[in-house]
Amino acid sequence: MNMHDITVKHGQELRMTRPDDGIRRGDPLLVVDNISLSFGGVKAITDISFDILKGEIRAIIGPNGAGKTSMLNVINGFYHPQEGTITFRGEKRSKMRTHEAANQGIARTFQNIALFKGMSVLDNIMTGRITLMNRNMAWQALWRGPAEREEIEHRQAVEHIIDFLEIEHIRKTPVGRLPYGLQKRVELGRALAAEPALLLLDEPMAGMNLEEKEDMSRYILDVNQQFGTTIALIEHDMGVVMDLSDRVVVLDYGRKIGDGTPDEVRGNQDVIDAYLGVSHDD
Amino acid sequence: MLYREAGDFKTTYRSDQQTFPIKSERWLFWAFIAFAFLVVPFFINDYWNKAVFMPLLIYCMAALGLNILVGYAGQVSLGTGGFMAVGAFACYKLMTAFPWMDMFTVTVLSGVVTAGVGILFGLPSLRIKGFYLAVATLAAQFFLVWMFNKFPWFYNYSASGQITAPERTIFGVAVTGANTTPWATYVFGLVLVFVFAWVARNLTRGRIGRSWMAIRDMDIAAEIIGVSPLQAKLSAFAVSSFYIGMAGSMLFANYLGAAEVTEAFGIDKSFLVLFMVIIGGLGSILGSFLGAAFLVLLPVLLKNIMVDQFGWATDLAAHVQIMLIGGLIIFFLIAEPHGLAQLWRLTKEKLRLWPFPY
Amino acid sequence: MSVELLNFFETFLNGLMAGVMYSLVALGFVLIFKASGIFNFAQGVMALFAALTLVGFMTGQVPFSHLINAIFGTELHNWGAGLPAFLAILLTMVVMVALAFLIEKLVLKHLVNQEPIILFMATIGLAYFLEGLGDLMWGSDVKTLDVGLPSGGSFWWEDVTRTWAAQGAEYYGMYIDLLDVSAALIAVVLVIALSLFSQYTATGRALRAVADDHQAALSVGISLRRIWVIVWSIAGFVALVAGIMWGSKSGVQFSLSLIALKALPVLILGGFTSIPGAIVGGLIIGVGEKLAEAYIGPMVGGAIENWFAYVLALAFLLFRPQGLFGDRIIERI
Amino acid sequence: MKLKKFAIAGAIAAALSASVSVVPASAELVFPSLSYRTGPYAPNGIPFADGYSDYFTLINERDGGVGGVKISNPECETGYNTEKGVECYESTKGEGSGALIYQPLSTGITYQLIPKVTADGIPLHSMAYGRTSAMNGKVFNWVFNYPANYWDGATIAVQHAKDMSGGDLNGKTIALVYHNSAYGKEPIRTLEEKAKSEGFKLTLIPVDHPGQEQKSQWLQIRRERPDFVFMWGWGVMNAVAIQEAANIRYPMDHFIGIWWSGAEQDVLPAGDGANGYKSLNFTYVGKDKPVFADIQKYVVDAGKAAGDGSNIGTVQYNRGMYAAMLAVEAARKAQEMSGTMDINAAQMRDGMENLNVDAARLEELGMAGFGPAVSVSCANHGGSGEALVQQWDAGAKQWKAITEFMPADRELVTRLAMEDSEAFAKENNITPRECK
Repeated sequence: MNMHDITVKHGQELRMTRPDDGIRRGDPLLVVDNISLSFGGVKAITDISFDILKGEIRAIIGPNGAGKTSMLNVINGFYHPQEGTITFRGEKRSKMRTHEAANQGIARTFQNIALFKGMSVLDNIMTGRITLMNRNMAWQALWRGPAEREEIEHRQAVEHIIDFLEIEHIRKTPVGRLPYGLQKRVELGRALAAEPALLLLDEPMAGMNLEEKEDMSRYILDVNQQFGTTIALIEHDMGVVMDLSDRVVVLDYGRKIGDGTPDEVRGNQDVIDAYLGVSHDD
Repeated sequence: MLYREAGDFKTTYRSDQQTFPIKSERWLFWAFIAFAFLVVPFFINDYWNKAVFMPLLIYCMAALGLNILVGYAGQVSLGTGGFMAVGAFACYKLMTAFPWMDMFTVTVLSGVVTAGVGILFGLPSLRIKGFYLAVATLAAQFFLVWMFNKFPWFYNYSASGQITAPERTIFGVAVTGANTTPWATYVFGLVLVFVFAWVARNLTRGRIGRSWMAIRDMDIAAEIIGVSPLQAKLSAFAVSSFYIGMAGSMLFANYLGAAEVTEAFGIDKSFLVLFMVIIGGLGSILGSFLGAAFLVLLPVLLKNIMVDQFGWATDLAAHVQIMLIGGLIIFFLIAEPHGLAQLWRLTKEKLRLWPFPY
Repeated sequence: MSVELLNFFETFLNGLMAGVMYSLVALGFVLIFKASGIFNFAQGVMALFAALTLVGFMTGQVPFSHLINAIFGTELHNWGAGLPAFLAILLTMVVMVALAFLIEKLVLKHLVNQEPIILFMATIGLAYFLEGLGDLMWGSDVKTLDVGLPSGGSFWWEDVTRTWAAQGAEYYGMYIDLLDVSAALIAVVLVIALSLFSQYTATGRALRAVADDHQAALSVGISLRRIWVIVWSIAGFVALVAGIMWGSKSGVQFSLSLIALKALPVLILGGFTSIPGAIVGGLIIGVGEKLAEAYIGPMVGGAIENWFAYVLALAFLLFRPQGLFGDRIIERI
Repeated sequence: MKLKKFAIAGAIAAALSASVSVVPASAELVFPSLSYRTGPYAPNGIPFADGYSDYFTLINERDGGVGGVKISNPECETGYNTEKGVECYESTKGEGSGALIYQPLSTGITYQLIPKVTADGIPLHSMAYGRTSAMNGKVFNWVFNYPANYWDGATIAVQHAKDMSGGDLNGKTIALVYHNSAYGKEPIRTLEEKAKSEGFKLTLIPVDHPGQEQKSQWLQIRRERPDFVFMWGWGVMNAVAIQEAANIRYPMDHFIGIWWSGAEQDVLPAGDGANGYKSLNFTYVGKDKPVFADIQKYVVDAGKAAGDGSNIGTVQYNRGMYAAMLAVEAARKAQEMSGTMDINAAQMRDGMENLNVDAARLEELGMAGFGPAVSVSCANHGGSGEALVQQWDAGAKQWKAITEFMPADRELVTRLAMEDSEAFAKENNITPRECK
């Protein structure tokens, strides 16, 4: 199937944020308050607090094992912290199931790509819109009518993302066959498809070459600027982090050791020590 | 020559999403359907109906159902025989309790009952995965068979413990009982399989299908992006059991006419349908049909060749036949591990390039 | 002790014994799964095939006689003399090793790195094939198998336990089948031999390395294909042992291949990857189903053993989804 | 590529249709054999099929057929599987001038075929198996189950136990070990009735399919020490039960199996322990009858035997022969009644309904005492309901008949059968026919 033959209908503007939730740009979207998390006695996160403001790019950095991914897992409800609270969009979160965070508007990508290997790029990204689709099984079984209309409507939104990420040519390729860099891009597409209020990116540039990193940085900035999506990202590449993010929180051994603008963090002695320590290990 | 897509442009998403995107393939499909609906019923006789078409249709239905569970949702189940038994007994109870009910309704309701039972036995899947789940579903298999055997209410307290399908008609034509005509049962089965294959295709291409496949491919990631494992897994169990229940109902009412639970719905049924799904191709509607065709038609074909054409002793033929089937399964797996459907897809790709393969 | 209590112990004891018989079958599954991640559906048929071959050697049957006679019109049936049991067992082992070699050469070699379900399917093909082959080679009549193992209830144990009953109670003593006792002893020897083998031989260590980490084992130069042949040979041997024990009881016939169904709940309970799991799982299933049949069975009409074993295993799984001794499943993202 | 595909499809279609191609009707008596020489029950199926086939071969070779018309005996492998049985039925029913009689050999296939043969008008003979109430010929016009049925068997076993207990079963206990399926549950109703009238206590002990593990059941028997154990088993269950009974040293002569639990294959695996085990049978065992000399001469020595000759004279082989003999006699009767040699299925049925094989006729056939005298009528499709008790001699590896053919409690059996068949007739809107 030659995908070039498809003409995309730009019928409708892409909405990239959910209907207004009353939080103004610059106000806290998510507040993490005194979070502690441990696994059978081993503390992964100790007493961490920070916030993410609407519209910003917030980076979480730290050496290996600092608890960054655990922090993301707490934010999107995969881990349940023993202590502390999380307030998202002004609502304090009680213990919830993993998939509920997605319904609240938190989407993410993963450190080790977690795409659905048996599905095509298009289907993977469409899956990202699962929380936005709601035709019930009876309509789905019939297809003609509401289910098909819904499908086409969402397909249009997804095609915008495909355009945006410049992956038109691989639309129908099973993701398992794609190179690493493209898989990362598809994963970003899947997260974007959910039209998230908060986008969590776990090392979006890990394992990429320079060119791919530049592309990815561009996409992240574009998402943030064009659609106003709030982004929290974990990244190892300090250069990238400092260029991209508005504010940075630094973790080490599960504790927060720094928080502020890139420049402030760069000057923080604890951070320098932590990173020097790491460079010794390396 | 066939399979050309040059000039076959897609200008809408709708046309891009259709089942057979290539025009010639669409033609082939409709020609095949027309043949099945308009030609076969006029030439079908008892033998073709009972030995070929009815088992084929019934196992297609069962394989479709199991493929939804195993192939799309990734939950391996060995309870198929038990679920078919639920369908059969539900059908029997409905037929005898509501003699006025038409067979389409009975069959679909049997599927609904089975779906309920399926959800119940699907609950462990929320915690148990992979082969562990497969073996756990055997608990359903053994328990259900035991239950239908144990409680006489299920077989209306008959002395024999057998259930026999009374005659029921659709538009005045008998589709169950001894006095059916081959074409009637065939068309009845064909309509059901055709409609529900289409439904299966619809379910698997939209939101629900994607949530099943997401759970199959990476359950944690699926959950994080918003798929509820509870809903996805249980809906897969429900839909799958619905199909399998209808297959069980058809097996009992339209094909065998009488059944005894230990014999007709034993563990070998569970395995047989699973083999069909894997051989045909996991996660493929076409694969369900190919797998069922392979395991229903091949034995009949081999038997006819060896016994009737070559005049071999029946036991010799049976032994060679089972060896050949085993050998062919291995051969196909080595040739194409992803099943007959994938083999067909690859063949199509080659055909598309033919006669210039490079 | 009261008779009721003694009866309870008797049921318990016989449950343990039945459990050992299940474990013998389950062991074969575990060995292959551990070393290659293959769920070998053909294990039951392998037990049948091994037992058929053993009886064939012992009674001096001509293999494929039916086929040969059909083609050439001959009247071949028997060599005229059988072999003593131990020689026949050795020869059967040779056949099983050859079989393992062929399986590797013709099947597994071509399916390296495939998904588990594909390999599982291949073993189903294998099961079909062996089922036909066994019948074709040795015929499908029931064969009596007697390798000289004792059988029947033990008088000694009956006499000993009779004295345990309370004064004046009518008690016949406790029942235990000598064949089961031998099976238990053989199982013990088998497990000890297997663990010695994996501890103290180079091949055994290689096996463990492969079980721990395929990639790492390959990178240090262990030949996966050789390992597979060895593992399948050992599984063939275990199948032979299981075939002998079960065949001594019921005669060697087609139904022997169905013992695999008895091993499945044992497997899920014990975990697919653990040899001690197979033993302990077997014992739990054996005891559980016998007690259930004896004490719950009468309330619901009996014959609940088959499904009860699965339900019991399922109940354990709900608490430990990887089985009692299985490798812990760690979910990370 | 495409051509090749069409060629393959064509070949498939040709091969599939080959089995239904119409052969010009020739004067032949078509007695299909739905045998099961593979699968879990093959050990029983092989000798039966051999016996069935060998007797027909004998009739063809020695007598030139029945009334000069040769018998054709197309065999079809069912593997004891209901679905394959359906395929076999459909593929053989049109063979030659049409099948005259079916002997489906499995309960499942029998039940499946009962409505089928009734619609197609082909007689079905489920010889001592299948649906017991089919003995009511008024409801089941096309189905026959002579010479005896399961309920007959149950009453005969009770009678034997009574004879062994000095004519009184009051206060005795009888345990029924049965295959937990419709087949195994057959005798329960009858035995319950008998328990009431004879005053014994009945214990039910089900064994789940396939029955390789029966420890619980035999521990229970060992504890409760019932005076008699009856068994309705099949396949591997029989061998294991007999082994376990020997293991717990149950007195084997108090252990009585139905006729499907009493073949050599069932007792041999238990070795000496099986000595003294009893089972019912409705045929003679052994090869000490004139007919076997003929079989040796015309069939085996002529190289036309179905098997290798080793199972001649065994329980299942003789049973197969007996079934074949009954079919041949019915065909003879049908030819006599209709005045034509080339009979059709309806005439065959009339022949079966007027079948009368008495001791004298058996003597003529060289089969004196081979089975009970059978007489069938329009109303009674179940024969006389007689069976004998045989006992296993492990030393000689032989079954020995220890009683004459004993009558069943036909009063009770008929009453129960009438109830069941009338319920069936009602459920299926069948009006019982009148019998003169």
